[in-house]
Amino acid sequence: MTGLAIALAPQAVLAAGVFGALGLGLMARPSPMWARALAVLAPLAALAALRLVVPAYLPPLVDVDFKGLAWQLVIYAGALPLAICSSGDDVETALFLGATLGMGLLCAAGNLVMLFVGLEFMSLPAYLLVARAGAQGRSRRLEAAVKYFFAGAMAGALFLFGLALYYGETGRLGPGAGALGGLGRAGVSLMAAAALFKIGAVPLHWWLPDVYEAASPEVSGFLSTSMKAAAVLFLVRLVQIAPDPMFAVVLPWLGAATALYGAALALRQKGLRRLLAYSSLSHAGLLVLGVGAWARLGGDPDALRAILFYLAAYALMSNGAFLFVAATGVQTRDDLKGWAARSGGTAAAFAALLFALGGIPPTGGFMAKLLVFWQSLRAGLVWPAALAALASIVSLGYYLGLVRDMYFEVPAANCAPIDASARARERILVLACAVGAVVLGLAPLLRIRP
Amino acid sequence: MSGAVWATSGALFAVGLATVVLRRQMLAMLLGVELMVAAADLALVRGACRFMDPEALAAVAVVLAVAAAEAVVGLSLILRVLRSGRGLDAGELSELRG
Amino acid sequence: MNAAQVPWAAWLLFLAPVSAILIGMFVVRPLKPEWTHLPILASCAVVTVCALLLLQRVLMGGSFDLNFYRWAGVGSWGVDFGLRIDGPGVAVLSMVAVVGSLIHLYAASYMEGDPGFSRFMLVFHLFFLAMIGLLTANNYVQLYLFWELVGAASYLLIGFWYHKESARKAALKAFLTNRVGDFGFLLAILLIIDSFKITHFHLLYFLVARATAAGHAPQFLPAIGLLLIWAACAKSAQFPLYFWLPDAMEGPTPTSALMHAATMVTAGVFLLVRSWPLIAAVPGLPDLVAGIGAFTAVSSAIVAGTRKDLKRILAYSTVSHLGLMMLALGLGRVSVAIFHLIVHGFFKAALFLCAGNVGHAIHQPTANVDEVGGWRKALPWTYVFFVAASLSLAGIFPFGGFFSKDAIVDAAMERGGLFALSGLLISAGSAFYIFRMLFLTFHGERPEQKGLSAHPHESGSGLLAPVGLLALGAVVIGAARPVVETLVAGGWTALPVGIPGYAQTMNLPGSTEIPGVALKALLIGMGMAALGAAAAYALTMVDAGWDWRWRKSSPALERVFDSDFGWKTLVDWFARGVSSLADFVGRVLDKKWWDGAIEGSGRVVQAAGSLFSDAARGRLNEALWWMAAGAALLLALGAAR
Amino acid sequence: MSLLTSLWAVPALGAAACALSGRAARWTALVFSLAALGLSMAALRPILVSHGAGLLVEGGASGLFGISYSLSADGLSLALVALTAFLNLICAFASWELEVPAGYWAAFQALAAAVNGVFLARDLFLFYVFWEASLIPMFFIIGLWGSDNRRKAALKFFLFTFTGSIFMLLALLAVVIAHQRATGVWTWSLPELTGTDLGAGAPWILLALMAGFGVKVPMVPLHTWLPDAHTEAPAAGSVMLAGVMLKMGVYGIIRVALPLVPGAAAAWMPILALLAGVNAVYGALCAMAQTDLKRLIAYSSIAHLGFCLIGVFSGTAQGLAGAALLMINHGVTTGALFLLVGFLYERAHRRGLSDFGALATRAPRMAFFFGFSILASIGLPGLNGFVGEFMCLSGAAQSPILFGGLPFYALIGAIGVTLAAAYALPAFQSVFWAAEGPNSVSPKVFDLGGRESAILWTLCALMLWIGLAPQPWLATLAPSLQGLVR
Repeated sequence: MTGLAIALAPQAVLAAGVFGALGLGLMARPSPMWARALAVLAPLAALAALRLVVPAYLPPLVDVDFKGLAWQLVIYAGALPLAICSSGDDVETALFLGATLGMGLLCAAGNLVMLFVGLEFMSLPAYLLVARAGAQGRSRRLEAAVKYFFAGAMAGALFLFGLALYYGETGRLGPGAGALGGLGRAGVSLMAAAALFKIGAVPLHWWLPDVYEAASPEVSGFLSTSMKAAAVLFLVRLVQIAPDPMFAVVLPWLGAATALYGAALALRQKGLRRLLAYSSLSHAGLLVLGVGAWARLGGDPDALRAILFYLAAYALMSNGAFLFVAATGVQTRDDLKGWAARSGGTAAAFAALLFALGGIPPTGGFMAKLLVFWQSLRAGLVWPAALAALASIVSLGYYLGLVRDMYFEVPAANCAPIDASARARERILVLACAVGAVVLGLAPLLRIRP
Repeated sequence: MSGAVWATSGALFAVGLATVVLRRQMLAMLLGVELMVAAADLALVRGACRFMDPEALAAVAVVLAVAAAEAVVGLSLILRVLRSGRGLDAGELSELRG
Repeated sequence: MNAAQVPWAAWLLFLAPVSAILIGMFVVRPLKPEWTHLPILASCAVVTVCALLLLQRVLMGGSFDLNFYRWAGVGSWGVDFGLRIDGPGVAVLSMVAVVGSLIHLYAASYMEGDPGFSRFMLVFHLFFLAMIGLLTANNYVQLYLFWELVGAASYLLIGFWYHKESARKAALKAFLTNRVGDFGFLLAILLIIDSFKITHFHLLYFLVARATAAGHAPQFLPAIGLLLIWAACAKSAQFPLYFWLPDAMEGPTPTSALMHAATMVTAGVFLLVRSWPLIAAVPGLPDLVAGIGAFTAVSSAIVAGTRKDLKRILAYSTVSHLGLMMLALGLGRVSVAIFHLIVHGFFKAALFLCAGNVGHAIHQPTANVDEVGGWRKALPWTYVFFVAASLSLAGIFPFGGFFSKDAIVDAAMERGGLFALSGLLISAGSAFYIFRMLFLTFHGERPEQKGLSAHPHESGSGLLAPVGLLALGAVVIGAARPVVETLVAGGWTALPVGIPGYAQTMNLPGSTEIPGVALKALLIGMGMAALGAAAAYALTMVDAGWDWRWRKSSPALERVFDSDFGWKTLVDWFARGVSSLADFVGRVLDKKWWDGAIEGSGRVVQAAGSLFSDAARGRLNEALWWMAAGAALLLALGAAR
Repeated sequence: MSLLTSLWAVPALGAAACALSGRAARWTALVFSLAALGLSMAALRPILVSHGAGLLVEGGASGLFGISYSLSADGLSLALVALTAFLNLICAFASWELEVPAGYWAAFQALAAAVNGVFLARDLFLFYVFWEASLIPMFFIIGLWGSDNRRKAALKFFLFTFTGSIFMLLALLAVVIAHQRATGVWTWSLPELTGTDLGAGAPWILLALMAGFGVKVPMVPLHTWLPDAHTEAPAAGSVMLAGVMLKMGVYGIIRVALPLVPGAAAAWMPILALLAGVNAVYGALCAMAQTDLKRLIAYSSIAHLGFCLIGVFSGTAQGLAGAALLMINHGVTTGALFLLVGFLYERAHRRGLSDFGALATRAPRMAFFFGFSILASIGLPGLNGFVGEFMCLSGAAQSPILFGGLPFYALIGAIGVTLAAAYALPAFQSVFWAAEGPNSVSPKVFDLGGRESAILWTLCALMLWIGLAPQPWLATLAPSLQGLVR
């Protein structure tokens, strides 16, 4: 029992956090200060607990290895910005910690059932979080939550049916099933569909733009970083448990297609949040390409390190970008015109983040893209890499477009001056993310090991 | 005899899928999802019997619990939409587009 | 022979003009622009003295060729700059120095009061320096450097009165035509480097001589020869590329006199003299040079007879005489060509300055044949000098021109055939147009009788003195024949070369003796000249109206002469073709098609983006349908494997 | 901080200092530019003493994935670093009286830092990071302080170069991977990577590398960003863009592309040399068709770089030395021309050829400097333009790479030289000599001030010095190109 407690220490801490938040709800006048403290403390404690964890394989459900630990690190770090900016409502805190706990469980999943439990455990609170969190746009958030719910539920169902088919043929719920027949491979495909839905790969991506656009920016940040990391791990675990040559062939092309699709659509968007959503879609494509390369290289640890570095860099960039929207309340690209003249500090931070998202060298974004391209070329995926390169060129169209709007345009005549003190927390976080994104670019020289 | 179980669960899954995709009424769609999950459970139980594997049965139990939780969340969302006065028709929910 | 032993005169030859220009530009021009000509005239005097000293030194066998410093080179290969003072170089240098200094003197008073006076004098002297450099260069690259500098100076001087549209056009035409010629020159240098790996004149002579002696001349030698001839044709205004010279008369008269009569245009002939061993080594080329010379001389002599503007007549006359020099060179008479070059320098400069005085008399840059007439009394001195120079040009016995022209006609007669015929035609033609100009300007009806009001007055002494000296020179220069003969002969052979490994001398192709007065040639030449003069007298004095009547009766004929037998229209057509090609490439091909296509690709991606985003209508059922379709697709892919 | 690192670190610090120093930014920029020039001279001295033979190597601390922070410098790269420092100083003086925010000065310093980094990088990762980093300051220089449709030009500039260089990145990755497959070692250091056997992929890698560098040079099909970027950039921006950034492309070809894929390069050399010849003639023809003065000079840069490439692809020692010298010359000559057009634009806010007229009478000094620079640009012997072009063409003439048995590129190059006068002089005439048109802005133009004349005098003196005595310059540049001689 103690082995299990040690192995799942971070998850346990989060679970305590959830119960604490619910307990707060029972009090007569729950003060928001407590809820906010709990929201911040729980992930921090989980991060601290991570150091205690000793990798252990406790069949059949739990398998905590170095990969799982690293992923948990990225997920909990990605959750911090939402924790810091949480509105202090105890239900929201409970939902947020619940979702984070779900992701934690996913990282420790040993077999397919545990994967499914983790998947659902992180998704359900997320649907409600999308519906509830945020100040304005209630009806839009509700609509997004419903769409998110039904898509998620269908994906869950697909996963289950795939699991059933897989179990029907191999009789195993965990790894080690050997070569698969027709039925087993069909099952694996369905399960892969669920994973790709969660990441947001092209045919299964419809929910992503609406959810990211409607949800409050902090939540979108959380979804686009921690949730995406968990989804990628879900796919990685799936490939590990049920290795199938189909992954190595389909995933790279699917990833390149998603990257191109996301970039092409983001180019057209007028709304800033929807633009960031499609850009997140494009980055998801690159991640899928990375996983494809990893699968083709037969699970090479270097390739995995590339994917993890990408997720770490993306956590900083995407959170930073969405927090900028939260901090400044900018809705469309036209509001952004001449922003540098109105508030230099945030403009510079956002510009740095945009350069990072575009993958322009001195930033972490470039390093991440370089590693993914490196691994895909190593895996011989020349054409998917070229398509992904084309996608990042197209993506520059809107990243630089935003920088151009901010710096080269003249602010609209009737705009109100911006008071620098409003939403101080978000501003500081945006600056922190920007600095982090740039410093990560020098990772190889400063010997930062992902 | 075992082919029949496969056929029913496959049919059940297809019906569920059709309901979710074609029906515009949200409650029906929720029902469809539950049908798909039930079909998967059926197949799992059948597999468990064939392999005499208690772990699969435990899995079915877990799945049932999760499906229940899912239904709760789904219903609460649908009620919230209903109370906000937009009816049960999924077609109404198209404010977010592009 | 090292740098220390180089005579101080050679150093001063360059030092004086350079310091004069620097002083003039940085010291005198800011303080007192009107005095810019003082340091320059001083430098002219110094240069003349040095030139004559070097002449005297070379006459006594003191010619030398020395490399001073490595200009540019990598590893073993390199181009060195140095000095070559030898016979032909010093002969032409002396003429250039004397004629140039006199024209500088004339320019100082002619250009007085012109707002751009100091700019004119500075560029004028820069040209003078470039000409000196050209004549004393010891390798092709250095020659090319001064060759282009001379072209640039002529551009600035032709376009001196840049407010005149015609001057601007003429300057650009002159520079671009020279540039086309320099295209050939540059290509020739590149081929020389490719074949011989060196550009030094004397070493090249050795290599060519050895190669032709051994029978395996390098593959590109004919091409090099042709390209050098092409370059000479551009600079010395020969047939294909001569059309820029008549328009170059837009520049002030001193420019026309110095550059487009005496010195710059002879640079082409000088280049052929310098590369004569290379050209003579190729069998067909000397005849080609002679052919071009003869054809140009005859055709431009005819056209000169029909021009109305005084300076244009002299311009075509210059083209004709340059043709003569080419003819002499082509026939193998190198020293005769150089001698005629020197003689021509004197009498043509004198004629130009007289034309300048005539124009000055009526306060115009140049004069038209209809606006002048009967000014024998009004401009007595100009008339006397004009007559002396014209007689020298026409090749009448005692005057200088006769000796060089006679030698050429003699060589032509000796060669016989077409060359003989062209020799005769040129003698007659040149006499005709110069006497026609003489009679129309100084004899016949005065402008008042023709209903025009003109009251010419004789120019001041500042303008007349230089013309007088030049006219005197034109008359007596014939005596300098033996000096030129020894110079050219000596220069070719007895040349101690300062470069290790090539000490011995060698005799070079082409005869260097200038024949004395051959009676036969005397009679024929004088006869044709007399014939030409008589015809001129008949058509201008006896039948006064002839000059304008034939233009009225057959305008088509006049158009033929105006367009130089159609050649000018052909050139304009070519120029328009190149600029329209550039317009097409620049505007249509590059901007509209290619740039448009690239910017278009950006729009294509945006269109694709909007196509997809319109498809996303946000309805839930559609989304789920797509999800199911996606899952089915994955299923199919998975199963297919 | 060792010498080579300081060469790019000092301008980088300068950028930060200028950004923080608000109103006194121009003085900070001046101090840092002078420091950078001094440092580059100090670094160049040992190379000069040993006639260009030396090679300074620095750093080598290896980081992750085989990436190491290592710099190296020889005659060519230090000459280009010195050129960058010199032009940066000139730009500082030229834009002294402009009312511009501190960001302007910071951007120029950052640009100098990034460009120096490219010239000094020995590690391909470092090379690529500096290569792309140099885009950001120039993007802001064009976008913030350019003229009317600067936004499109800035975006087009960035996207064009980024497209080229991302395919270059894929090529570099392919080489690194091939090297690892052969030797089992991850390394990005250039000397170790040269000579890896790339097998069948070599032509594709060469194509991708040439795409990346070709956009920067620019080689003709990839050049359409240049006229827009030059026309819209501020005067000092165009000077730095033309003077230094175009040379990054050629430097990349000499230092990275040719050594990395020697086999494919040798096979494709005739085609590349032909493309270089097309560059020279195409640029000249387009220049003849322009009506905007700055656009004309931009196209003339394409023609000049065409000669440079003819020299590089000739594979002979003279050609390569000529190409290196032409890079320096082009920086000086085109820098002077862009400064003059910038001064004209400051006075009259117009760049059209027909907008001016008869400026020779109103601004004689400007006419003199413009005439002098135009003559140097069209390659009048005695000035610096001719030396570079002559060496490149003589290299091409002696080149073993023949096209149907003939040194064909020498012919194309000579045509290019001839066409140069056909676009440059008509432009000079229509601005300075032609009569003023009806809506000409000549009255607004007043002659050059003392500061401006001083800058242009130094540039003209440099042009004359290199024109008459180029040998010391060639001696420093030639040895560092020995590797490419065939």
